[in-house]
Amino acid sequence: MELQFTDEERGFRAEVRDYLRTNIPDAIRAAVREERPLPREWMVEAQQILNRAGYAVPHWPVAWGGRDWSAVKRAILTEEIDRNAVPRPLAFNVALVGPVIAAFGSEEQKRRFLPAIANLDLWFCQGFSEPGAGSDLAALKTSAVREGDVYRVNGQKIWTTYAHKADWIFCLVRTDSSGRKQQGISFLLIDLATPGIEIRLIHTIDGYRHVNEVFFDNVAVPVDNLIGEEGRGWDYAKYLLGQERTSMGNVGFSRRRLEQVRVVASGTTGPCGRAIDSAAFRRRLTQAEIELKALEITQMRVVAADAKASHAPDPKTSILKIRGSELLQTAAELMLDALGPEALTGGFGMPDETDPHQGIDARSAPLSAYFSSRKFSIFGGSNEIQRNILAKAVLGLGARK
Amino acid sequence: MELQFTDEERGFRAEVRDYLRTNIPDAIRAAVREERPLPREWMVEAQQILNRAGYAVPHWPVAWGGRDWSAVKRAILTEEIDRNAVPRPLAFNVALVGPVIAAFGSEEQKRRFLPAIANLDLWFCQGFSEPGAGSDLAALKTSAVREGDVYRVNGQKIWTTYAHKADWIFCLVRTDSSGRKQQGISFLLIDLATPGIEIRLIHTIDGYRHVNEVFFDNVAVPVDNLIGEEGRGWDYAKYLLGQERTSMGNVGFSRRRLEQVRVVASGTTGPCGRAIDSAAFRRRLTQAEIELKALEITQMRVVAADAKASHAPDPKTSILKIRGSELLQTAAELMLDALGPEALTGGFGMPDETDPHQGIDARSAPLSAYFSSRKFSIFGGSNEIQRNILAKAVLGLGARK
Amino acid sequence: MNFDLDEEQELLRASASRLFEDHAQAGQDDAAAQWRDYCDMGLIALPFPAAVGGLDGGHEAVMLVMDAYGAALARQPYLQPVLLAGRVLAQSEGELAASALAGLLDGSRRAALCLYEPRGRYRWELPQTSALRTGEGWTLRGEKRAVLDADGADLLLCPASVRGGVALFAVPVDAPGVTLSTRRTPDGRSASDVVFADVALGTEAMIADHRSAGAAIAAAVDGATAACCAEMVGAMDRLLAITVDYINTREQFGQPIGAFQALQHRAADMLVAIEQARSMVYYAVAMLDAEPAQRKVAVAAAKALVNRSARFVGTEAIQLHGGMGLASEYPAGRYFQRLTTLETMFGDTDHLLGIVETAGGLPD
Amino acid sequence: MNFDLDEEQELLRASASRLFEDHAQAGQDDAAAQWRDYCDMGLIALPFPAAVGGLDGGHEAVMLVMDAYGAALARQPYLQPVLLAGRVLAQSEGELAASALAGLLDGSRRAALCLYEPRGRYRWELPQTSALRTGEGWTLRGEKRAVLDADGADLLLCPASVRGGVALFAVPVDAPGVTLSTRRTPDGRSASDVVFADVALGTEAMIADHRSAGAAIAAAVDGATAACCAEMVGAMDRLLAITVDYINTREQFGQPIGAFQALQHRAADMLVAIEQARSMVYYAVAMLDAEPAQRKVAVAAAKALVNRSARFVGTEAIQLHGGMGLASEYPAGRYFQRLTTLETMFGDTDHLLGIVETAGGLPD
Repeated sequence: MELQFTDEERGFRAEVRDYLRTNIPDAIRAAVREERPLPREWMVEAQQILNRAGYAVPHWPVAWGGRDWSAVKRAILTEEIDRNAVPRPLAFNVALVGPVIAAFGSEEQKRRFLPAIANLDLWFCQGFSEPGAGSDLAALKTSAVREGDVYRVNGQKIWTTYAHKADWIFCLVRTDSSGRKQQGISFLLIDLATPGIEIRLIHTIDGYRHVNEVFFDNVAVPVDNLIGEEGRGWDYAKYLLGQERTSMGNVGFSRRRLEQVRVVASGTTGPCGRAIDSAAFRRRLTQAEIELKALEITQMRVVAADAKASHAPDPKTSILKIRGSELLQTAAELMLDALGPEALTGGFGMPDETDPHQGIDARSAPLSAYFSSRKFSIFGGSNEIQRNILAKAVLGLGARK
Repeated sequence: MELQFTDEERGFRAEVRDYLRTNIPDAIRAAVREERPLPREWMVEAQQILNRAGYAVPHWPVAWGGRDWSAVKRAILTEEIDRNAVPRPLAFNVALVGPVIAAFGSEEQKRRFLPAIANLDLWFCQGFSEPGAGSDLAALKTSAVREGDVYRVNGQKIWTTYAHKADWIFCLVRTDSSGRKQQGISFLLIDLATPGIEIRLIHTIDGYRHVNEVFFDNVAVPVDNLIGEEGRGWDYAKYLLGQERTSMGNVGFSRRRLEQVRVVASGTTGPCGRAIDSAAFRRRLTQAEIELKALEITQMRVVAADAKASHAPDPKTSILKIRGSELLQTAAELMLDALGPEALTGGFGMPDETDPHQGIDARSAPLSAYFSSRKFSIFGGSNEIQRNILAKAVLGLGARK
Repeated sequence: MNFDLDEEQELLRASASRLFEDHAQAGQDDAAAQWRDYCDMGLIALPFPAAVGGLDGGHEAVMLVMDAYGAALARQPYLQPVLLAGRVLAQSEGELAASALAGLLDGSRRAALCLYEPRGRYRWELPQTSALRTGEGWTLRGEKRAVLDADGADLLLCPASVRGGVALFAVPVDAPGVTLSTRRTPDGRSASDVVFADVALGTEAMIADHRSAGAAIAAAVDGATAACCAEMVGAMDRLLAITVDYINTREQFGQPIGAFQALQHRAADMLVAIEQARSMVYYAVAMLDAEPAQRKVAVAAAKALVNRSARFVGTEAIQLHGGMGLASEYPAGRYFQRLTTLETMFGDTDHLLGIVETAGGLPD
Repeated sequence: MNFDLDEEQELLRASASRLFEDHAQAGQDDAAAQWRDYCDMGLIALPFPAAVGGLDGGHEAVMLVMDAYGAALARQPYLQPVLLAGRVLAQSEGELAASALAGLLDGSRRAALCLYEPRGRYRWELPQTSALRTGEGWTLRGEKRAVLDADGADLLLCPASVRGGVALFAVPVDAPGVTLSTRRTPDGRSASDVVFADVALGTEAMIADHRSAGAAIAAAVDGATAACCAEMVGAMDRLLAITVDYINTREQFGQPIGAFQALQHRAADMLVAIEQARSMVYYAVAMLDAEPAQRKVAVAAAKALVNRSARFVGTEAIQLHGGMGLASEYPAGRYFQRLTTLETMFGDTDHLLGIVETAGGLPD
């Protein structure tokens, strides 16, 4: 047992922190800190700076830019990226489609896509969810029918984050509907510039514009864009969902938020004192900080166990998802409560993300962030699904008779 | 609308309070307040004092001692009984078996039992639960087979409160097992002095001795003791469970407990201040007090609506059961926390209930009361069952397809 | 006690509800026409005494209207012009207040009460904004924050420190030195930060002096807080109904998700939270005529519980809706936004519990 | 970081676990024989330095033992004689302390540290109990409350106020003027109230003076608190396993109740609470060698979270068991009693969070 971080791990953390603070432009970090939506160029710039240092895809095969770092070190890396308000490497690229291409793609596909994905030269979004299939992913209906050298794709995806910024989308599509619903699903890469694709923004309650519906009307996709074998898309999706869990707990993100809460709550002096002077507020903040400390260690336990395990995801990862999302939500609530009535005129939503320099004060983000925080327990496998996993896979609680 | 208590209702409350404080011996009220188990004589004495004033069975038919009071007044009565640390009229007698006999018994049975039940000259306990049938009451197995003028009863009841103090037990027994499980159940009164009955105490985690197992080995019960018709016991049980809901929220009981918490928490001055000086403790107490105020009004709303409704129980009663039990549990937790480490040597359990004068100090009850409080969300229809009722009967949430 | 509506109350509730629902159906707001409807139906005159042209509706009537308002997610300002500013005007003196009130009652004018200040959280009783006596009248200087629905108002009612305490000043919104900076709240109201930069006012601008202003504002705030609670319960009620409909319809893994027991139990807990909140609205309304100290504590206790219920019900409703709950085209999210906005008004849970604790608990 | 046990640790855990489980199986306690077993297996010597005859086991080893102890619901005093009194003795000076420690290590003697006082809650740092210098030594006067496992001890270790601070006195339990009043705790330990009525002591009775006593006690208390957390996690772990078994077996309405999703989700939340608690045990143990101020805060934070988890897991386990959870013959209730008892030791949640807040938060 080694219940503390080792000297090497501490050294790595310091090195990462130093690199991030030195190399990522302050304007970008300020925008992240203030919850402003970043323009595409800034996200690309940040990822390229990370990629230069090997920080974008350390978990990939070494041949494609990966580093042979321990899972604990990779977790430290993500924590520092989040904590220092650096935009994470685009998850759809580096954590999702990249590893699938590396594992199941052809050599040609790897050469074509992987370096571009790592460097965010190509921006991918994810086409999994459909209107009728949320957590029940396998119920998807978007079809791809082979016609010579192309698939004809028809259907609709929903909740597609950043589709409006992306170049490509990776999709689960149904190539066969004769068998069990998990069968007959294929994994397809689609260039969003292909005719027949329409992207519609979904307005969300946080006032941001980040998710979309994507409609496919007879879209022609070259069969070369099929990853792996036809009909095995479900396996690839499961592989993908089992990838890189060093950040499921969002520990660095919550820490940054809670630190901000402490700053805001300690700063709003006035005739009735600061929020931090309220014992009840302070207690809630303290409890959140303690819960976060526990989560940090739970995260490291899962990560360290993962490193030894086979590729099957550790079902205890669900603990990270549940507590991690709850903590982000708690942090957002605390921020709202720290501000009191002034939250209302602090502004809401970010209508103009084309102007990243648009000045907003410290009161701007909290209402949007509060509404936005609800998504953490819904997307990426809702907390209900996570509890099902814990009950069944970890505790062995019985199926219905 | 009349959102306040009327002058008449306030007057009634004052009258009840005055009667209770004047007539119920202080020793009895002190024992209740300190959570000491009462000897049988004291419970009988208290009920007879209540009965003299018409306070034991006001909800019964006037012919049998009932008063024609509004449901709101009856709720006030129970609240004052609880709040003033007066033992409630024995529920098994006055709220359960009494109304069933009054509604479905023969004239002979009414004459024989009702006055004795009201005056606690006869003490009834309830034989419903069985080892294999907790919340799924209809799964009961205790059988009663007709042999001439008697039923032969065999089987086992469990969680029978006060069986060791009781004279009689009213049981649901299976007289026919051919049909649906709700059918073939009959309602039988059984003299506990009958040969073949064995009562075993169940030791519970609160250290008290109050629940039992009751075993029936070929017990001969005169058919005269059958209430109503054979095979209709399930209907009678449902009728019984729909009776007198003026006290489901246990408002007076929680109020007394919370008042005690405030006293204890305010009294333990010492080098590190009183529990009440902790802002966090005070906040929990305040929240409980507010929740109780809401429950008091919710209770009155259910009671007032009940008065107009038919005999079907208002499913919203489940709200009272859920919040009422939670509040009693919260009060018990607060008391434990108010005492700190001293709770441990305050004593635990009441080994000798034959000596009601046994002195115990203010620290005595809390640990036992804390453990005991868990039962409120389990017995009398667990809170899970109550949530099922709310979901299905009130919200109309769908059954499984 | 009796919780049944009498005939008149039933009628009021039904007609108010129909009006709000019709407005909601109508889609695009025609604010002027809707406000005229409020006026025609007597909703504006409802809480005011007959002596000034009101309908003497009483607290219960206001509660019923606000419950319907919340259920329909109504949009026209009401809390501010009628229950806050209006009630303060009715308690004030002089020609300025009387004409503003008359203008409110005939639907032609609105005022807005400015309660909060920078870093002052929910305390309005000790304003940093001050009014200095000048030869001709007063000079008003200070800042107010998050003033509800100030952008449709022509008159701002501003509590300010004067020698001896707090007095109340009526300031035309277009007076030199007054600057409004307005944002939409997430639920579609407006909230304004207001700067009073040495605004010169005549003597008539002081519509309540330091002896009466505090009590008048406190009464209006407590009444509006109770009304706000009623609105929240109306909104929660409807949000639960929407949620129940959704989970009874939406299928996953081959059955409606409302058949899953875990979801059923959570919906049941939402119901419990709402009914407890409703009880506290009754309590607050019943206490509105109690003496001011008790009234304040009762109302604070009510909103503390209603706030907690709203946060629970709101977040659970969104969770049970899944992704759909986050889409602002879908009603659930809008109810959640409304509830969140109302939570921040008149005190958050922490502030309100503090009021109850300072008083040593609830009045018996 | 590395959370794997090495070979030695695996061995220790397995053998301690086997011992505790065997004892639990044996039913009727033979306290003396079981204590001898603890001694023979080296559990008593485990935490002490080799210099005094200990095994230098380290904090992690103690954690593993306590986890197994909690899981098996072991009954022999360990926290008090070994981790509290024992550790304080090891930090003390003089013949009295040395012989008591030697007696502990050979299994023949036990001491008990008296921490709390009437109305003093969890603060032991400022005792009202005082020791006055006399010609021949000291007169000790005061009361201590809820002293754990004092009834098997022959020596009481009593912190008392002296000029300059707090010193520690060793008092034979049969010294004139010492009175114990002992009760069983719900989980079968003992807790005693102790009165020191002008107990006359020799100079050698002061085994740590005002310069060293506070630090020695604080170190022992923090170590014992972390160990207590480990015991709680062991107990919670087993309680969840018992609960899962129960609901997978118990049938109602025609299926095992563990098939009901609402119950599954609650069991899942119990698991989350336990794993978070386990992480905090690791944290506390890792911080036991930090400087005292940080150690204290880390341990307090750990127990605050473990306490909350224990209350949640304990009450949920009983609820999921229904009536069976209340029967003390059935194991679930006994684990709940154990967890409740441990919750009240070394600080309840409120007290512990206060420590963290006073320090301005967790060390980074």
